[in-house]
Amino acid sequence: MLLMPKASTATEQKLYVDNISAALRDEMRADENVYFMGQDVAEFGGPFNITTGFLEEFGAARIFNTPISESGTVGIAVGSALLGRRPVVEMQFADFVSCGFNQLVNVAAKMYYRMEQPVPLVIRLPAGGGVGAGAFHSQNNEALFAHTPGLKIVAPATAEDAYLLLRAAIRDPNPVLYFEHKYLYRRQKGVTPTFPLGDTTASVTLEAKAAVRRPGADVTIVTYGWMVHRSLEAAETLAAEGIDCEVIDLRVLAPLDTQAILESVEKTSKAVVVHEATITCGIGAEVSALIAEHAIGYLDGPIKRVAYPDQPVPFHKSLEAAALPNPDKIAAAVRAAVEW
Amino acid sequence: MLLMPKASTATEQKLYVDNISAALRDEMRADENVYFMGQDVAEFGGPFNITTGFLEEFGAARIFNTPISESGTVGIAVGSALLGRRPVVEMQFADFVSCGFNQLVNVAAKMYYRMEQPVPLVIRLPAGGGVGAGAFHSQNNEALFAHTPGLKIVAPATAEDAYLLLRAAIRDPNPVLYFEHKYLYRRQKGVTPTFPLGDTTASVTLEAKAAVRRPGADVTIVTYGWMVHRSLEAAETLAAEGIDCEVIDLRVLAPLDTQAILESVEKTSKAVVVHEATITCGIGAEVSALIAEHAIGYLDGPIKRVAYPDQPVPFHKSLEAAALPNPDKIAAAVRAAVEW
Amino acid sequence: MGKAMKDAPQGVLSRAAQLEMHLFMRLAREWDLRFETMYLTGALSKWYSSVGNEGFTVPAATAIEAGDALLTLHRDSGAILRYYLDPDALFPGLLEAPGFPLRKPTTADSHDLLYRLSCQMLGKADGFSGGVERSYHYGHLDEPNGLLHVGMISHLGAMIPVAAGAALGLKQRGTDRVAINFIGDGATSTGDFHEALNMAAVLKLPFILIIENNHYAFSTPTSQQFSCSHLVDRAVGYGIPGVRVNGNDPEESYVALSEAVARARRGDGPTLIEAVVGRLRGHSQGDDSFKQVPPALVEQYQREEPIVTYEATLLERGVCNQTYLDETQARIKSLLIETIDRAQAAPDPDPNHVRPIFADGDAPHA
Amino acid sequence: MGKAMKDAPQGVLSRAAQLEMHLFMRLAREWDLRFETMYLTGALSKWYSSVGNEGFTVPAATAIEAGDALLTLHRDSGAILRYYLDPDALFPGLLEAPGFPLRKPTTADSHDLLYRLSCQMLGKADGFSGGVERSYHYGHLDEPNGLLHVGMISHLGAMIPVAAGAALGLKQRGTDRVAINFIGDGATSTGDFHEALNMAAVLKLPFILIIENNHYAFSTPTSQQFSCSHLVDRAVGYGIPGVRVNGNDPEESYVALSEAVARARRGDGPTLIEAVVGRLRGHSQGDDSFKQVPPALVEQYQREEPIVTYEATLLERGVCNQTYLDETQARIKSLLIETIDRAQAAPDPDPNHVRPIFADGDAPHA
Ligand SMILES: Cc1ncc(C[n+]2csc(CCOP(=O)(O)OP(=O)(O)O)c2C)c(N)n1
Ligand SMILES: Cc1ncc(C[n+]2csc(CCOP(=O)(O)OP(=O)(O)O)c2C)c(N)n1
Ligand SMILES: [Mg+2]
Ligand SMILES: [Mg+2]
Repeated sequence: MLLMPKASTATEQKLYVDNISAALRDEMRADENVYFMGQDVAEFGGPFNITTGFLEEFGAARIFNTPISESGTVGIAVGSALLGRRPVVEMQFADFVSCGFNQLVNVAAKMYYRMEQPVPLVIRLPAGGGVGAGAFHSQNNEALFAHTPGLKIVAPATAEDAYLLLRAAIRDPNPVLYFEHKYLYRRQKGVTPTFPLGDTTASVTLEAKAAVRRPGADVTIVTYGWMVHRSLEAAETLAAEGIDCEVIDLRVLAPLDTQAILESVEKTSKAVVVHEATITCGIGAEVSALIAEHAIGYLDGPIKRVAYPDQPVPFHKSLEAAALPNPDKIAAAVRAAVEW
Repeated sequence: MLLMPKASTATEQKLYVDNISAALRDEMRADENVYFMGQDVAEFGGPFNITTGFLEEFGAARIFNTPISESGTVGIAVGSALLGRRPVVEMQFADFVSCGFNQLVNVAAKMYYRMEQPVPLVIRLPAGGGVGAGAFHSQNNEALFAHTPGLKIVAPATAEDAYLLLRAAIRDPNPVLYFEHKYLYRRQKGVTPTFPLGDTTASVTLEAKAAVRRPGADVTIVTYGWMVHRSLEAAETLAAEGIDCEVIDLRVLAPLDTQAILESVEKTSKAVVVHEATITCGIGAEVSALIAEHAIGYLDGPIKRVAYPDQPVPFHKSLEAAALPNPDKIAAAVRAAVEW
Repeated sequence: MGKAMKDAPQGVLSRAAQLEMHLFMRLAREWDLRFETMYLTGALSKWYSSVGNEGFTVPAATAIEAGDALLTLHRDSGAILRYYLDPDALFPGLLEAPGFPLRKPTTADSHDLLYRLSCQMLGKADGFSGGVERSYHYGHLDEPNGLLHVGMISHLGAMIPVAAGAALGLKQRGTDRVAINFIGDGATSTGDFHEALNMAAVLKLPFILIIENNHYAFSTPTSQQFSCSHLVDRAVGYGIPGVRVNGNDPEESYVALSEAVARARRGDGPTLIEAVVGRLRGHSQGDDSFKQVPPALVEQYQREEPIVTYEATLLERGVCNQTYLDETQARIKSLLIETIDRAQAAPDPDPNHVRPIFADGDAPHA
Repeated sequence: MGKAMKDAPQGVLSRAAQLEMHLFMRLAREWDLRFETMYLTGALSKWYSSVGNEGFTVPAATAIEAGDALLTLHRDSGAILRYYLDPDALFPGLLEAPGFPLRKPTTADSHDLLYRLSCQMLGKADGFSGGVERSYHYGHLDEPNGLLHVGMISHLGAMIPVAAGAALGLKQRGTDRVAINFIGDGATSTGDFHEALNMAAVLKLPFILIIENNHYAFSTPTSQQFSCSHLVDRAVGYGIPGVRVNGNDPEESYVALSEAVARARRGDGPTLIEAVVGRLRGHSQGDDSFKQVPPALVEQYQREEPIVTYEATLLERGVCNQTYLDETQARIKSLLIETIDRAQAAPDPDPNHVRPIFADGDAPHA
């Protein structure tokens, strides 16, 4: 299934965060096997108010609070998914998923290979920095999961994708990690797309399908999440300098849309990879390696990476701002790639 | 400090696994702050007999069994390390470290950055496949940690390095993950090196310093662990075909010895990266990305990767053998890189 | 053949129930001894023994029925065989009457299951995991036949939340089905033990956790694992009932299990059961860990072991005679030899076939 | 100034001890209220309040001394201030006599510590973490002055094994020093709580874990967190003493803590303490979670809160008069305003300075 939004009749612009709520609500309405659990999600509606009103609509059997037990919660999700339930689990912050790590990488991820039994579950992970929240509430830990076969990973950059990717993730028969970016919650707006398959319970799976957010001829920027927007900003600056960037939003980080990446690089001959996560062994390393293996003949210049330096996220806003990738750093990398 | 062995007067060939014991024993003798804990390590000596006799020599205060509590154990190691103790923790298999993941990536790794307080601790991780042990006793999960700033990672390929790297790891003021390969335990032999700093308690830190295991002019193979030996085998085959491989053993996987990698590629213009871990977002992706960013001007051909496919390790030996990287696959990749 | 004797039974079970219980205990024992022999003769590279656990694993699986979920570890062949198999199909005429007439059995073909299970032990293509997983590390979910079996995950403790999740799934379906899960004393020290039991209690899940306390985790005695007097002492910390049973006594175990299952079916939440048994083998066959068990303890464990003691009880009670016991053992042995021999001759997995990692067949890596 | 009155004290503490205890409770309260005001006026972006915890945090830090390790969470300013500071240095002449003459105080400069702590709250360069970490997420190890303080790790529960590890480190040194650690009721559901307490019990570590049970974790009431009657019920599962105290009563808390510390110093292992207190603020200042607390409960919590009740007790006992209380509060306020104002004017961290991630300065990435 292709995940591009169908022409939607909706015109109302909704926030990224509200489209997360909407997707979850629509999926819970469409399929009664879907249930939702996490810390403080029921009466309180979660720290970002994503499930406000859900308890009233769906009742305590479909949405409930968990104790602070990330591992227990993921394990319970796996067990119920084996019986055909479709759990969606909220991590209060993406940072805390490390406490449920084993259940994801050793239990959920390997189950289908070991047992040929689907484990349809979704973990929602409010991730990312830029919000002055320090080392334990700002992490972008998606690459930790990309190295583990058996997990799918999505990371919406736009309000439309926040909706589409969550619905597709819930219908996917595999464990899917849905990385939602806190910085984008109230900064991105878009329509609520019409979900391609409507409100049926027909199964639909995620297929890696990167989106070209800006077509361009001179250089390919491969990115995802918040950095899509910072890359687009950099592309505007560069356009004024006569450098025409193609900006690719990966959307699905595992499995990667290798074809989309290679096609663009074959066209532009230049590649810059951008992400907010720390650089070493990040998704960017994989993208870079794919290009270096499969498109080297087209490549004319270094594959630059712009990413967070290898350090925890500092609390003070000025320290964090200095460390974060930004349009200036991206533009500088693009210039270096082009001028090579 | 350079980690190459000093000319040793020893001539007796010892097994890789015995050099692990020897390093641990020598370090416990040299520094009484060093203590050792893990499951079944005391009376029993561990499943690989690495600490047989230690209880008698060092007593129950220096070596003791833990309950099956990987997270608790790593956390306790961190707390005592903050007070200047030098804990060495044995994971019974590297696979189980996922249960102590949060304590490593969020507690140990970030402590120095957050508190400027050293956390000198070592985790020993019996890793790797080839021994018919299936999905939960064969993992090569080093890359999970390489993406987390603040952790050092070493992976000895030779019996000499098994000794040297463990002693250096114990003296390092940072958390170090020591990946020892089960397949090499009784298959690799070498002398027990003279430790450069002798039996003093002077601190000595690990410095990334890759070793050239085979100098060559035509193509660079970057690898580590078991695959060093399979790469050397491939190099022999290729030599007969007139292809002269340089084989680089990384030894320290974090932080990487970028210089050694780049220098070799600048000489050979061809690169193949080999590891046993699954391919996506592995250490090989990072090596590849480093070359593609910093040595592209010297590169003449694709950077090939030979690694485990993205799947868990199957139990049956024939299934596992089919999935493992081997000299044939490595040689084929080298030929493809050279013939490009 | 030597029919069982006719007197009225003593003990809590009917005569027929005692004989059915015994049949599966003996079946489990012979199953194990067969693979042990194969290990000793080099036909098998590794073996984890269930010998000594039959006294509670068989009753536990007897206390549940088709549609309930079973989650096992590495010493629970007794529960698996009991859960899967129909005694009349395998041993026609052996049991005079159904021992548990109200119990709804699973309905898959017993001969086929026993063959596939044998293949699974041997890593063969016809095993439940197709050779991808070792011995008890597999799952077999066949809902139409009432089979909901999830085998072990190596990471100790990790099974427990998964089992609690199965219980949640059953509860959410609106049935009165339950999930039972076995774990060793060793796994009680894991964080997952705590998180799962606590959540199961808060969510009032139909879940029974059975700790098989055999006094050792690998080489480590329980004195180095925990400081509470008994592991059931932990139940109070979760606000759930904790019951300690003599795991060598199948009838005591059955009563405790049945009560826990009934409680779970009523919607009253989980129960923690500690089954205390002896350690009769090393951690895995042939490793040195058994040397950590003092000889006096080994002797005691052997004296108390469930098969010998239950057979003595049955004889003493006059439930059956020695001839019946001998013939039962002989019939079991010949069935197992035949089935396992067939499995040994079965094809190995095809090394060129790669199992997908995603349920929708998505390719992991280009 | 209004000197405290002279009559013989009631209660378990000497008159001087009661006044010293009160001084730190009031100091902690004013500290909090000052930052709360700054939050309300927009001078601070976030604030986690310790208001209501002074009744056990101050006694807990009073029960330990220089060289003992303190591991705090986000509501333990009372313990930090008490552990760090010398009352006579900050408020010369206020206390007539030392309240705890046998207690060995830490020896770093109190004015400097208070200033750096203020900077830490505000993310300034002079804070203990140099702006790298938020408020209580820092550590301050200054062994020569007897300070072994590790501040919070966000991941709830993760502190507990680290604290047990500090206790192990102290034990391995051969001293009789102890480690105390605070955690919320919420963290009792984490695997680390279980693994750490169990290991601390088995290893007989000099470790005291204090659960601050304020009935809520963020928005979630304890009824949705666990099903046992009281959290101390878990102690029996670890084979260690569990003591439940009224956390609003500093004297009851002090007695329990002192006994636990003495036990730990004797080598008799850990103690679990549950301090029951009210919830007087939302999870973080200004979030909506406080709405989950029913108004009747809020009223009850306010009635029972430790400062008001202890001051009433002191007056009732005649330990001091209202004038003393007023003047004490005034002196504290002016010291805090002066110090925190100075911190606010202090320089921000230099964005061009990057802290190393490795203790030996190894560069992480080329
Ligand atoms: C998380 C984890 N850590 C370590 C191991 C290694 N290991 C396998 S079995 C075992 C001992 C298990 O003891 P117990 O739970 O008592 O079961 P028993 O074998 O006695 O039945 C250990 C330590 C593991 N499987 N999982
Ligand atoms: C492992 C983990 N999961 C989730 C969170 C998010 N979180 C922060 S504080 C909190 C509630 C803590 O409640 P409690 O322990 O009772 O402390 P209190 O704030 O009531 O003092 C939660 C869920 C966290 N910090 N760590
Ligand atoms: Mg055991
Ligand atoms: Mg609380």
